[in-house]
Amino acid sequence: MSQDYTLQELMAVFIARDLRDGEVLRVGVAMPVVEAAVRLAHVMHGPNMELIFLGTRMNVAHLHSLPMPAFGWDRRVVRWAESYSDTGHRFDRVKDWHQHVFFIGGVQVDRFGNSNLIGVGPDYRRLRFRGPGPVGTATLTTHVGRYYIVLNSHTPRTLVERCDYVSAFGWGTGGADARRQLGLPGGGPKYCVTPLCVMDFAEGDKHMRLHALHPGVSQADVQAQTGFDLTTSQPVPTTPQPTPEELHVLRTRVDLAGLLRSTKGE
Amino acid sequence: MSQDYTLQELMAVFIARDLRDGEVLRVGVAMPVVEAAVRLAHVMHGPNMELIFLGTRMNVAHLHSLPMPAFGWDRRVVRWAESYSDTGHRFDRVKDWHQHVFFIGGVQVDRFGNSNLIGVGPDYRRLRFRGPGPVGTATLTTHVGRYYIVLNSHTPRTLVERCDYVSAFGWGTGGADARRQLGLPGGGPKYCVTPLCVMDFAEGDKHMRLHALHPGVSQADVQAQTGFDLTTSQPVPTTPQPTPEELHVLRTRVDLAGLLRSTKGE
Amino acid sequence: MESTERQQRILGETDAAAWVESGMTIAVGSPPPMALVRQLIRRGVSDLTVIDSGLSLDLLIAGGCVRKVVSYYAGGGFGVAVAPSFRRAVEQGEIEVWECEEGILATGLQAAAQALPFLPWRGGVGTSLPQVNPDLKLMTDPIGGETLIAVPPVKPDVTLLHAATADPYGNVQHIGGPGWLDLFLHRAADRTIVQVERIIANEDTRANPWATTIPSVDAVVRAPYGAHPYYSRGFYVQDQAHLQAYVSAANASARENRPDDLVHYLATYCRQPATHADYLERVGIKRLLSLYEY
Amino acid sequence: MESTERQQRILGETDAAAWVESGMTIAVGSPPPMALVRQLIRRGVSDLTVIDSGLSLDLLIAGGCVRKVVSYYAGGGFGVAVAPSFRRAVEQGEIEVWECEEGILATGLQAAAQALPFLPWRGGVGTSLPQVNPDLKLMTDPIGGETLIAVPPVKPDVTLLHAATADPYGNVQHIGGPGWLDLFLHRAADRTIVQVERIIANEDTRANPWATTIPSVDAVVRAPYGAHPYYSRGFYVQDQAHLQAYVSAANASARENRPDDLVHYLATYCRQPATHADYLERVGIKRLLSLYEY
Repeated sequence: MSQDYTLQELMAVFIARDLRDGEVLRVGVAMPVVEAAVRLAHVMHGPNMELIFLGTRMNVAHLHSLPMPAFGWDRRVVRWAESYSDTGHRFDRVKDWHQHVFFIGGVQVDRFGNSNLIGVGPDYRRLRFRGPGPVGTATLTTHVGRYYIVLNSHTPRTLVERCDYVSAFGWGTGGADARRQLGLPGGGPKYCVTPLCVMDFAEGDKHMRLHALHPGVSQADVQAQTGFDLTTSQPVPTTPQPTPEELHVLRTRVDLAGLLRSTKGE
Repeated sequence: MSQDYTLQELMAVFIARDLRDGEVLRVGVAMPVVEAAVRLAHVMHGPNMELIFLGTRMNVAHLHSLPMPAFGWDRRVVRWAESYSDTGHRFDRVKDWHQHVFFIGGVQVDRFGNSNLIGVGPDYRRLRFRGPGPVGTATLTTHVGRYYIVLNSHTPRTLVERCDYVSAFGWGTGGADARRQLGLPGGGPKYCVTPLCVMDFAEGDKHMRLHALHPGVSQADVQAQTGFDLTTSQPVPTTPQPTPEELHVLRTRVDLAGLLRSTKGE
Repeated sequence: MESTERQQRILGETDAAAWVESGMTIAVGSPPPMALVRQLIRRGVSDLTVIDSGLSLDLLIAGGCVRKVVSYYAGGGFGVAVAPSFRRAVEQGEIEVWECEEGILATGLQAAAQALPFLPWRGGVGTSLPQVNPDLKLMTDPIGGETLIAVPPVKPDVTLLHAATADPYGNVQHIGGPGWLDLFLHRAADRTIVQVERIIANEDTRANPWATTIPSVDAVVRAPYGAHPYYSRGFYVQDQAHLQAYVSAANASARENRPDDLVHYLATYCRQPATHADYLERVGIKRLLSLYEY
Repeated sequence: MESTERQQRILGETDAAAWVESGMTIAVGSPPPMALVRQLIRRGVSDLTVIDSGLSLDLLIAGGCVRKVVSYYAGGGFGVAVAPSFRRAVEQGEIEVWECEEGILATGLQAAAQALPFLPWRGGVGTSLPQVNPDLKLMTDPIGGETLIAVPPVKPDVTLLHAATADPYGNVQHIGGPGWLDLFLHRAADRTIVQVERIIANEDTRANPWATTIPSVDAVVRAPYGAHPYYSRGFYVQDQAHLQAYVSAANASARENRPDDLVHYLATYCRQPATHADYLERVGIKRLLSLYEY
């Protein structure tokens, strides 16, 4: 393949296109693909989006460039604020989160979109791998209108049959009413976006299934790297390629330092 | 009698003397005697007191005068703020209220210091007299270190055997552990201050009893105006008179408009 | 809502007040957004459940808008122990009261804001509140076994607030802090309308984002002197004479069954003026200018 | 405490850090008050239960201060998925984890602040959290019968924060807002110590009281550049090179069992400098001045 965009750019553009104007986008730390995607959507087609980074709320559609931070914490992000999310009471208007969109990673993600940031190993007191912890994902995934699972790697260790621990409930053990039965008001995970493909959740049983294959990736490639049987709705389309305009905006107004270009696509 | 202070001034001075430096004083609306008392205490002996009025927190010991407001709501009070109490989350650090002091009135107050601001009449759906409602008194009296019941009138209709409704729990049906049994962490009412006298609560059964008689008032006068039997610890002293200094400070630094002087003492 | 520009949220007072329909639950902040309150009376909205305190509540009752009051305080401040129309209407059984208390109300509003079916509160344990309001349920805490009050969500359809300023996108800033429960009332509500003394530029908001007390409210209404006869911190103080006139009229109607003055007040100040500006003209610019803060 | 003058609350860094005794529960805000954190390591405080996230937590663990972590996030930001010393110590079973999550932690802190024996929260229902942390109890809500998590109070003995400024009486103001959970950590704590870049006059506080993010903290410590190697909004950005050096040393110790660099880091930056000023001298003024915000 000879496309001149990277996988990370492809992923960012896919996510950006799926975000709608007027939505509130909540982004945590250390997710450069997502940081780029929400900015791209905001300047491309989301003048009424609100971005929530690190407890600040902003709309920056009027700015020519929205550079990504080298790291997420200091004043270079919060300078854009119009307000602090609930004046330091970050969980005070949860009821409105049905308009909010969130993004989550995972040490493990299972076939029903449950996510594990706690750790790996059968004995919680003696984990083989200790993860970073749930951050705010249990609460956010409970309430937001929908969320995206975004992974940096697609391997059988990451995409597993069943999470050793669940720190964010996706569709549990399956079924379209799995969340309603537990009283979780949020809409659950919509897509799982990885370096190989995009997956969604089947309407009936909410099993993860192939939605789109990144250019040059086959269904067999994905299955070989996935720890559970992927159902599919054949034929699986190819993930839409970024347009020249999208790449131009992404590179000249968002990802000025080239974080997403640092490794080119295969 | 020929004292040149009013009953309201006497009451304010009594309360002011009982407040200790370092305490946090929470004052609601429409209690001029209390408004004066906390200011007087603050300038006389309380440089570390904090005053909480209408959601603002202040220390104004450095000011020459702390005039009382004609009404409590506008900027003329909040101009003194150092902060807003819990940034608009007024019940967020309740655990610290053991250092706080509060003041409460009542449509009815009963022999155990329970207070009723709801109304009078046997049928809640058809009250004979509808009161203003509990304001924040149920919460504040539950948690503050101690509080004062301050009444504008002392009659058998106000001081009753048993409140028709209880909107702030004092000592319930009596007993030193009445509050502990309910899990109420606050210290309960300390004094009930009226235009006739000061009453406290007996150590054992927490029955209201005479603590001090205002000058010129007899025990019989009080009992005649009280709807329950007042226990006493004889002999009942006279409420200490304001010193010239207290009156001077009260009149020249606090009650500049003479709200408490508008009716002279008998 | 695809659009190429960020959409403003400035609404005319009539359009904004039209969000409130008869039968709804509304919350009114502090100081009360009187321009909007008067609009409701003028429109003849009825059967409201109202979360409000003080004399704006009283006026809504006098104006015939109210079926039920979520009540924690219906006094009138200095000199008015109980709001007169509230008192009369409750004693006559004309309106229903959902009896609560400030901490309990804040808890119920917080439960609504946090999408929780209840929140526990201690204040009120031992009182008559759970008896007179059966929606407040005594519960045993599942960890320590203590007795608490389970407060259900209190959820306004529309919350109406008054503030100093807002930008065109609904970022509200106060001078001298938001009132009593304003932030709770906003967070719990489906929609919030804020009337302001001034609309400011979005750049002014960004100059001090911490000063944004409420972000992204649903509608902003420009209403200079809009809290009159109440105060608006940073702008003017309360008009005591006007309030006193209202209280006298309401008292005469409630206690002495002489409703003429109250009917006249409602006609003059609420029903006849077609706009807020018309109301201000009746009050008179000299009176308004006399209400300076210091 | 009778006195004729209002008492100041400014404390030296050593006196303030001495409030923390071995075995206590402490909370550390964001950005972490590194001057105080380094003091704790220098004093050899041990057996702490720590509510903290990120690399300040990691340093406290590496410094041997920690017995238990109230943990919701122990990543290191970009490029460091899991804080290395935290990961090693947990995998080795050397420290205990009270597993939670940001919303659950905020709820537990709120319960402590409100003197409640529990508060309910929905986030976490359906997850493994109630299994791996038995203090989180599933409960049935007494009003609607829904399943929620009952979160017990989380109560620090001492909370340590970093902020932009405070006046001598403990009124704290931030630039760019307080961190993550700072306000929750303060409200829940028995005592709060705030280190600040600058001490300001009380008159400056009064000039903008809404900017007071935390009133009346128990102690104020002057610590210019006190958050280094972290950012302090309004003053300086993060020192990525310094943090990277720490992460490399901690990784070498944790993953490759080569503890020399970490021992050296702890000695050089935490144990040997007698004061925060001595630490800054080791970092060097040129490095510090290079960390300007824009």
